[in-house]
Amino acid sequence: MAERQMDAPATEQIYTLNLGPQHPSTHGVLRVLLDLDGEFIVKADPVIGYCHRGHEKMAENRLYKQFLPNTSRMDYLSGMLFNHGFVLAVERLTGIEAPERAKYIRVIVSELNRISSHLLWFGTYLMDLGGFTPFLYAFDDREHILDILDSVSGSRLTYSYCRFGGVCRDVDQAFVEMTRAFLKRMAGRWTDYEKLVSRNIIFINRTRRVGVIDRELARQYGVTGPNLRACGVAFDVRKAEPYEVYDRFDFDIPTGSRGDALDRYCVRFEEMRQSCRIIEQALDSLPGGRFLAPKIPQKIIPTKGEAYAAFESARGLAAFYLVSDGGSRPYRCHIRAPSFGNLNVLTEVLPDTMLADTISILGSIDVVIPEIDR
Amino acid sequence: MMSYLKSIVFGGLSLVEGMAVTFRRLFQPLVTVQYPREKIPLSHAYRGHIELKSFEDTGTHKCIACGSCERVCPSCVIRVKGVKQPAASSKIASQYIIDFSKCSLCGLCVECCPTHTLQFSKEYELVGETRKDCIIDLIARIASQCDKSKTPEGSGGEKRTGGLAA
Amino acid sequence: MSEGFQGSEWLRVILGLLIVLGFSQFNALFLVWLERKVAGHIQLRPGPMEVGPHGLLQSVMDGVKLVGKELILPLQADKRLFFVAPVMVFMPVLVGFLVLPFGPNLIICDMNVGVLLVFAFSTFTVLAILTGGWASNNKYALLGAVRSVAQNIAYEIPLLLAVLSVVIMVNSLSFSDIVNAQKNIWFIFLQPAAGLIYLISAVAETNRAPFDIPEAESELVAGFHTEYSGMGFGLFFLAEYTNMFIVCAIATSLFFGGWNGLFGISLGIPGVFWFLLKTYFLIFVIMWVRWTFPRVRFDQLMNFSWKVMIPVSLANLIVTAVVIKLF
Amino acid sequence: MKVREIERSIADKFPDAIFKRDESGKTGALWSVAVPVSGVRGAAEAFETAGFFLETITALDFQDTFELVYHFNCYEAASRVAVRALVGHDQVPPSIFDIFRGAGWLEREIHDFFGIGFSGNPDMRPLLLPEDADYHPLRKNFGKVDSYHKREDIYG
Repeated sequence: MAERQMDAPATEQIYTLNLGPQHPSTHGVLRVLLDLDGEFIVKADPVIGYCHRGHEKMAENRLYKQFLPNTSRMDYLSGMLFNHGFVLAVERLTGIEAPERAKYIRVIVSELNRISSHLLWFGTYLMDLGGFTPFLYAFDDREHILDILDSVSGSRLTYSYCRFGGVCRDVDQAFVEMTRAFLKRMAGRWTDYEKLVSRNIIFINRTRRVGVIDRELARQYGVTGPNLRACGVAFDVRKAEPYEVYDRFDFDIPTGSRGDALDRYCVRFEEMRQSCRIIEQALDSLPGGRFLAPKIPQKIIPTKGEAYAAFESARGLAAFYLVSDGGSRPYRCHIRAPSFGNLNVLTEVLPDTMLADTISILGSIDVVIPEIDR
Repeated sequence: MMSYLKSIVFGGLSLVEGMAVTFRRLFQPLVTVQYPREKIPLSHAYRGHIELKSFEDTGTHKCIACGSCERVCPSCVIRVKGVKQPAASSKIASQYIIDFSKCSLCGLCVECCPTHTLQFSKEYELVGETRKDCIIDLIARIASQCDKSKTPEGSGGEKRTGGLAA
Repeated sequence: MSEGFQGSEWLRVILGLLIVLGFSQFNALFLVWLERKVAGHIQLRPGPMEVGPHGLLQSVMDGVKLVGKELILPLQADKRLFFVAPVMVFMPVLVGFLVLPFGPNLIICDMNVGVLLVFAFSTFTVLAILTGGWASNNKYALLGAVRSVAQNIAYEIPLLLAVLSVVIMVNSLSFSDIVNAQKNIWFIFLQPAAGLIYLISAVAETNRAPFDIPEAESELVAGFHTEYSGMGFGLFFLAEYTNMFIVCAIATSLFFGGWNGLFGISLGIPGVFWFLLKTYFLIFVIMWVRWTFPRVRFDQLMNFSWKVMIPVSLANLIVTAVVIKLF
Repeated sequence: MKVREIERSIADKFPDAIFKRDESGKTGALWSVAVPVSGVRGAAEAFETAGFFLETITALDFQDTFELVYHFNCYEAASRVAVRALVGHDQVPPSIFDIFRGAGWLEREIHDFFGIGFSGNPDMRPLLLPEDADYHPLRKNFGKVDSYHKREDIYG
């Protein structure tokens, strides 16, 4: 037999496991270098950048509207929200005002997209925990959202639906009916999910007290979104600095208390219901009128200056920071990706957990790598 | 001791509850379709690759080869060339080629077209063996479409098409 | 086998072997198909539909594909152990068939220590998994192998304690004696706790969800068989399903009356059908469980085993012993 | 209101700092304050004690200088503020990695894109670019550049 070569001397207790970039549970191309002592993590070093496409550089060489399709390719699970955010930033930069109807439509489609993103997270998280069936149930529900968004934007994932000063296509009565039917359907689905997952003893044991992020840690790393709210901080951009017409709707910010994976699960779950509430109210009060402001120039040339538009993406506070030099292309476009901080915090959360928990924590944080890598 | 037994019983019950949910599903109708045999109707807003729309008054497209779409395209997908028309003052497109492999289906070209002669096709079953297969000649495409059906498609953007378009 | 073969011991052995091999393969392929169908319908999709009616031949085609695949030996893997492991995992599974009581006359070898034999050999599977995982020279595989050993310790004790409470009721280790003792009432009604513990442990024994921690695909990619390709993987896969049949068949004979009908009512159906019906029903339950629950963490499985299953099965055993002594 | 608090403490620390207020809400920040490079750490400490979190750091490349923009926010309604520091093309700003631990990665990202090193940050490996990258794509001398200005051309 050939001479066996060991990676480390026999006395060495710690070994390195290269988790990813090709691994069933890293959701894309995340790579985590784990130093393990048996099954326990000693050190975790996330390696990112496998999906870096240089969106910020691309923005500098494109017209404002040419950059719009890029935005939905950052966080591809909530493409509509990023479209929306970018449009907000450009509208702030140029002073274009969208008509009322467009604002309502944007809110509805954004919230639908948020639900679809959370549903996908719910499914994949359960798959990370080894439960395959909830994944497909969630996809079944998500399919209905995609059908609705498909019927207005013509696309199922990368929507490019919002436009500066409105949206590219008006919604019709069929859309309203489809959305209402979806809300009705979802109302009946929550109990099933609760029975199948939320109350399941195995699931609870896999998530309770796992991956605790406390308030202070969250603040240090700039953790936002459901992950922050799970620590008990009721911070939501939709409430803190209401954009569009969010201040007209009655909805709650669900919060947790322990900041563990179970809290993050519960917060996201409740957020879906709150989104349903927002959609319902928005449908009830959907005003008529234009869906696109008149006289939007073909080539937008903002004045010199900068704009910063923060919005609540499905994963937390995201923002577009645009600097204009008075030309037709942005001088600088920076994107604040919520998953960036959310993933960064793992370097402190993962040590001393077990490998199985690592997967559970990674899933519960809900990172989308292309958004971090940009 | 009591709480220990209670946790076992409630834990067990939560498992049974979950199993009831999946058992009910066993007898529910399926939600998937067997794709190549069954197809679900496309959304009326579906965005396939772009194509030239033919109008009833001219019987063909109205592309004047202004190049707006070529300029606005973020990915340099479109190449359009036109020839000067002898009678009218405008040009007419003689060549309209798109490289679909680079297209991100944003629809900026459709929106900026001054004569509204661009529309999204309903084609989604696109497959090729080389990158060359992604290059689509829209002039040839509209010519073959006009040949196939003497009645033009009208404003195809709003029409609900089921299944394969071409 | 029936009396006709009594004359030639050799013929009997060879025929039995052929039947066992044939049945175990056919059965495993059928179970793979069944699993995919059950999973499909639970998840509101049809499952395999393309090859044969309702995809019946799908798993045969998959088998053909697996046979045609290259066996890849990882760099610096232990070649001998790497190829021995899949064979090792399949062997103990076949032994089980020797003593299973399919019907009153359908026992290949009615040993008086049949129960002992099956459980002795089933422990062997863990050794095979450990060998395969270690020989792969892959960290995921090694982790899976180590986990499987840890899991083995956790579930084997309650499993055997549960079986013991049946054995002391019958006072025999022979399957046919145990089944005959259930002519009027199945032991699941007399020993519900032991039956439940046996079933839970059996799921763990077959490394199936929610106890599939040695192969935990979302954590360890594929666990101990990460590096196996082609028929190496195929054998592990077939062994898993055959193993599932065996544990369910044992459960049927120990707790669900074997070839006996419910409360002695056999409705004129031959015993072997009763036996298979009950076994496949139990298999269905295990599949149903798999497609419902998330996976437990392995320290939680150990906790569950040491803090719940072992105390309960011990108490059950003591109560059984006392009751039998008194009456 | 934490914003008032922090405004006072920043004004105390940097007596000659000018608060540029934004009434229109265009920049998303209530006010922005320019501090010298050496004052970045002091400002960050003030924000840390006041209970703010670091939303993002980014840099701008001008012909005459780099500019670092720090966006701080706290968990109260509309309280984002920006701290800006001019960093010369050959200057090395101090890291605030030990004040806001999340800044570590953000500084690495800026180092990737602009080649600005941060003194005190122990981990300056490329974050988003390949390990062996020796280029800084968001500098205005890399690749295709649409326009390159002096700072006063835009903010003047």
